[in-house]
Amino acid sequence: MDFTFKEDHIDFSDSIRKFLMVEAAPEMLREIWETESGRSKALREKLAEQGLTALSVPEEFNGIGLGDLDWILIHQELGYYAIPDSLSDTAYLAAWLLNNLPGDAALKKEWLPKIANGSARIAIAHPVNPMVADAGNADLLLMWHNDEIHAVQRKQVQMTLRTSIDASRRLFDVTWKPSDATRICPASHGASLWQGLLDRAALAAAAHLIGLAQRMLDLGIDYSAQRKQFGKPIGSFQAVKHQLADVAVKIEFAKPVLYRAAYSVMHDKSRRSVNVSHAKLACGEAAWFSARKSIQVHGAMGYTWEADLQMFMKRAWALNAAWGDQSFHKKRIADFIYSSGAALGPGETFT
Amino acid sequence: MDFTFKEDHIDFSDSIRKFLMVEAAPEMLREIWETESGRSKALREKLAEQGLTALSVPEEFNGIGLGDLDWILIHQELGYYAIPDSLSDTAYLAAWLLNNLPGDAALKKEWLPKIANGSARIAIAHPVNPMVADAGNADLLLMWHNDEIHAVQRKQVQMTLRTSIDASRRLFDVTWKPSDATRICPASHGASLWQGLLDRAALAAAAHLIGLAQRMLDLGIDYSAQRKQFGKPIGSFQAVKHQLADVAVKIEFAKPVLYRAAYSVMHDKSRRSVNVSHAKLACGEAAWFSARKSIQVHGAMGYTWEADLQMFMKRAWALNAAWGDQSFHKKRIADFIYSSGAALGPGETFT
Amino acid sequence: MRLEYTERQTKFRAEIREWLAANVPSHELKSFDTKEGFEEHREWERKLHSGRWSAVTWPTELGGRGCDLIEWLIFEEEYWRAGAPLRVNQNGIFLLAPTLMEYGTEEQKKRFLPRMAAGDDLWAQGWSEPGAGSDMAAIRCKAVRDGDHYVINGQKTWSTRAVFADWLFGLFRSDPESSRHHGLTFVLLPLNLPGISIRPIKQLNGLPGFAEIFFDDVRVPVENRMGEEGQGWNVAMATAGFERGLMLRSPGRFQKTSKDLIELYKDNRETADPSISDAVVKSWMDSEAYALSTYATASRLRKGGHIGAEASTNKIFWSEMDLAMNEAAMHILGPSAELMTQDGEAGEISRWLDGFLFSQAGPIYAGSNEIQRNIIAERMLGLPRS
Amino acid sequence: MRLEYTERQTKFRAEIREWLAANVPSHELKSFDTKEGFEEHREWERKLHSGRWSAVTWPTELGGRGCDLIEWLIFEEEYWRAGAPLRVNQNGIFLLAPTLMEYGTEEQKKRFLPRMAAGDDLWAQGWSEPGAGSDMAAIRCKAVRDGDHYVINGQKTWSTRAVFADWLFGLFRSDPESSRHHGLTFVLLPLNLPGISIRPIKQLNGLPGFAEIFFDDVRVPVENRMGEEGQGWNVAMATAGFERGLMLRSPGRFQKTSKDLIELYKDNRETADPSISDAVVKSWMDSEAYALSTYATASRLRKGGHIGAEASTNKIFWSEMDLAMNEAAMHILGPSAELMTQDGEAGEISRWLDGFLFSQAGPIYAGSNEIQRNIIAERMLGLPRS
Repeated sequence: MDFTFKEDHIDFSDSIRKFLMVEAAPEMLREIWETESGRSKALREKLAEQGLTALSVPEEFNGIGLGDLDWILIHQELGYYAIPDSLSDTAYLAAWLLNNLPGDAALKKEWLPKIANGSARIAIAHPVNPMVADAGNADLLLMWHNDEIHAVQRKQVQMTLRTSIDASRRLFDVTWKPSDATRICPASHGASLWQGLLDRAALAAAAHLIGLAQRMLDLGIDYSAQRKQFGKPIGSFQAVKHQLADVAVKIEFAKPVLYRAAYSVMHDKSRRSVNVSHAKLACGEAAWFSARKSIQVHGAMGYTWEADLQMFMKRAWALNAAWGDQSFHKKRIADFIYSSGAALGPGETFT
Repeated sequence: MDFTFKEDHIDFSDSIRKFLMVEAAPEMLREIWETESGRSKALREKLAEQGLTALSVPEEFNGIGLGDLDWILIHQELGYYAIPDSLSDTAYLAAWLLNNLPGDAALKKEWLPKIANGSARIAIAHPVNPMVADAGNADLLLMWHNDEIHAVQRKQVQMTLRTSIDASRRLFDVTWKPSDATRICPASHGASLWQGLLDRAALAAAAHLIGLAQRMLDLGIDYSAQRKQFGKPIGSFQAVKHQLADVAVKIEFAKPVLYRAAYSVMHDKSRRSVNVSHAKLACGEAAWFSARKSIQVHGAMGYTWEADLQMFMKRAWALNAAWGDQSFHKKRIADFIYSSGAALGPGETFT
Repeated sequence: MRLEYTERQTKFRAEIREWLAANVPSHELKSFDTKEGFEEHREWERKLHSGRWSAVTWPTELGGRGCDLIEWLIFEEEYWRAGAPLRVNQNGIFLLAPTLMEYGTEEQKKRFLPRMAAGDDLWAQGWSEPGAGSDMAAIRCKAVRDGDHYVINGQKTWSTRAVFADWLFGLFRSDPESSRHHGLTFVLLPLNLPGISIRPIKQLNGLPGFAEIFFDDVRVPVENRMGEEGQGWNVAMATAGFERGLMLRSPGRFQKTSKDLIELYKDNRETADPSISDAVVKSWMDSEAYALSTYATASRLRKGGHIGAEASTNKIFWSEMDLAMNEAAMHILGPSAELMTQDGEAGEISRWLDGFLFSQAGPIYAGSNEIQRNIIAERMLGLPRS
Repeated sequence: MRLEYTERQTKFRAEIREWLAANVPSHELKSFDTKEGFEEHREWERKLHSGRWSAVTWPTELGGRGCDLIEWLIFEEEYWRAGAPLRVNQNGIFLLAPTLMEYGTEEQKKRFLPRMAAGDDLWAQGWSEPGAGSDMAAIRCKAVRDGDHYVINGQKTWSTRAVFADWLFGLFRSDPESSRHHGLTFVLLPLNLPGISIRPIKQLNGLPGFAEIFFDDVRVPVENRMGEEGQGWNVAMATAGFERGLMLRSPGRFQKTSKDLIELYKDNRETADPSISDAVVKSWMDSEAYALSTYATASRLRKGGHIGAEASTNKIFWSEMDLAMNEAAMHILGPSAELMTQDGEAGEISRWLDGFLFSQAGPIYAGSNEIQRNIIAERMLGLPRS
């Protein structure tokens, strides 16, 4: 029993943090968001140089061949810096799905190397999300259809852009026609793959959310230490201190929940889905709470477009409902704890 | 449209407050609670002298003949001073039930004058309460039986004392045998009487609860103004101030809800029951919240038997679930707001 | 206590209901935080004025109907019930006008009030400054007397409506030696004076809901002063607690939101988390409580009572209720909740998102809820100052 | 990261589970806040000791098993799982012993630890004083050196277990000229010394859970001092954050409560407010989060890490979780929830009421949650001191 990350995990995520701190400063994000695609080729290339696009791709396809646990700290950093890129969808989710396709699918050989070198963007359509993120610039779309998996090119679908409160998100309504030619996996095998995908997507969203929660807390701390009222920094008032302390508590207790979920996914534990739902709820709650408290500490400034806080708040609000909203994940937990014979109570934490 | 109390209402409740302040100081309550019956003959006589036992009894039976709205401020004071007496059950609830019995029931003539002069104690058994309060010293018990009303003498029933956390409450399991001889009202007429009684009982409990909420707030204010820590009264710390301010807000917004409910009961408005449930929930929530915050402000002292706070907290916890707990009253409101054609929204407040 | 409307009140309700049914625009107006929307809303103010509904509590000779507070509440209930447009003139009619009626000269009343009622002058407020948000007494923007003018230099911020409004009212420091509440003067000025520059501030939804205003030797005639020189704080505060506290957020607004939330929940009952019902029930209870409390206060005021800490308890109550109701809606809408008004297809969904964004500002503006809690603790509960 | 138990850990779990199954009393012991219950619990401590389970983290030569923190967690999980009695010796084994092992002389360790493990000496704590609750540095109770004795005068309060305990440990002011953290000395003393009088304090449930202790020229030999004279604050604090912060409330306790709450809800699902399910789901999530966080901290400590603000975040988290779980149970039980343990018929219901009452103290004792929030804000988040 060891609940600590290996040093190389920590070193890698430290190096990514330092990289993102420079490459993804808020001013740069604003620039990228205002472009039509909302995505930056230059940033994507830099992410690839850092090895991030190759993380999940097996070595035989020029990747690094790492797994879910290796991603979790990285997703946190991507959240903390609100990176506007379909990196998680492409290099974590699509890579996993393609790699786990049954048989020696030609698709693997075609796309996994492109994922690894950063040249491909892949979007994923799942019924839990009403729209498809990043469909507009996807080179390939992996589509759910009655638990089958279909792969279509962008030119094979019609799409309409929708407008999210999070200006970094590019959401699309997608209409397409499933056919034998587009099917790459039958429902018999697809069902469990889609389950695995949904859990991984919710896990990644949870990690982004806890990164966002931490970022909004940090912004609140910075602001409250500088901003003065009644002659004192507002951070010296108990009301402000206690609100931010409560955020810190929520974050502290969401993190180990996230890490257990990542471990459960990596090792395909029987409680994988329940643990993922727990992580999504806990991290989403921390992010939602951090947003509320940070805007309160920021005062009117927090309500403006120009204060950086808004970028992180909006991302947090949007991600909280993506890949299964509160109702969805709460229900998965309720179904588990109320099931007869569920192993509950002391000593079952890692069952 | 006039949402203020008449001056004579206010004057009367002011005089009752002054009377109770002297007659029901916490030391006296502690003495009464430690007696076996938990009730004081002397206190009951003084309450009768103030006219409280006669309030609801019609003038023809030597009473004052007032109604629900006249009681509401009085119930609040009884709550504020945590009066250990079955006054509300006897002089408000039983008086109303007896007085509204169909026909020229002999029971009225027998009992209403005794209620008015304070010599009778009457207990009421209703299925919403698992036990019967004050059965042990009741001269008469009014019993629910499939919506019939039965009247029985104490010697006609078996009873066992149960132990409440609120040492001022005397709860009993009562077993008895309904018969034609004990029935004083058939179900056809009894059903609506029991509905009216339940609403009045919940209304009275709500008023007691808001009085308790105010008392616990006042105790918290007193304590925090006296008690020093780090060289300053703790009431000067923002954390303490803000907790108590939040209690004040809850109380402020529960009171008008209570008064609308009293008016609805008095005038038998169509939303009577919904408005009563609203009052019970709002006042119960204010009391529960006030207890939590006041104990927090009191620190370890609030956890002791000797600090007065405990007397009021325990009463609040008990009353919150009496005459319909949260689930019961929430359901009545949910059933109303989700019903098709419910008149909701602006302009329907007094419908 | 008599919780029934009089015949006169019922007739008044019927009258406004009928007028609104005939006149409320069938399409939703554009946001008044856009130039086009601002003018659409000005037209609506003119329409209201044409029916003598723009300022119902004002005396008839000023274009009002001399309504008392109960009638005002009825007006507001019907207004929200009809889904009529937001009031772009709220600053003027509900915040400035009561002060003008109490402190303004006869000449000032004649000059400003009729044009305000008619929608000809729309007003912005100039209270906050950088470094003087919740601590309003820290105002530094100067208005130095020079003959029969004040010369204004400095900066205001968070001025709502200022991007498109015609006039501004606010507090300025007329005595440079003074500090805190002393030496402030209440001044009214047109926003097109030379030396004024306005920098819009984009709010969360990307629209300029407020602005910074920079003053560079702006000359304002002395007759634009309200009250005595140096007495600005008293002028601003005298009515701050009074009807303003009541009129800032009328209960009809929240009862309408609660009603919509109940509908939304009913429409999504099959799929929504059943525990959200708790928040929906609470929305009904709280919006009713707010309405009841307002009626109680209005009744008390009509009998000569004064507003005390109600302004602070109200502020906390409605702002937290508004947050909770909109959050509940967001949770019911789930993954669709992120769609904005700018999304043509989003329809009703995006109105909830708008409401959610707007509700975020509630606990912050008009005196943050932390300040309100201090006020309640110290003035209402008598706790010692820190 | 490897979230699997080793074979050794699994065997250890099986061993304690087997022992508890054979030895946990089949009837519930009386509350240890009664004389009779106190002695029943002492007997249970002796029984635990007989199986070498009373102090599993201690070295074997002192009667322990040299368990690391992970094994300790496993022990606690099984202990709560088995519904074994509360530990009357918690003050000694979890609070005093770690300090004694670090600061005590060899002679002191030999003198106190074996008797503590055996249940022969049960310990009370003497930190708080009237006027020095959350502000512990305000201690005034004096221990003045007189030859080879300290002469103690003054008063302690809120001393848990002190009504029936054998020994007391606490901080006393040995330098009368000193203030705050300086000049304090850590002293151990038997509660039967001449000059000591003990006044029980009844807690919410009517039982004397703590006491005031009055010292009137109480003479304690110098060899009962732990650490140097005047260094008491450091002795008390050095280990305060460390394992203590972890051991005060083990996660098994809350996981057991959550499990019971889930059962309670399932048993009452037909009648209970459906929105209470939210609180039940949250109880599972939070008690799991607390367990996970404890495992993470234990793993880190085993690798040489230190406890930082975890002691404060833990305190807030478990105390609020405990309140919320017990409140949910009260709401499920509705009108039956008011029945006390003293009520013979109440059975399981009254245990929830006990838990509810006990949970009220959580946010208050061991440093109020307000103090913990200050600590988090200042030490963990770096906000300025007020």
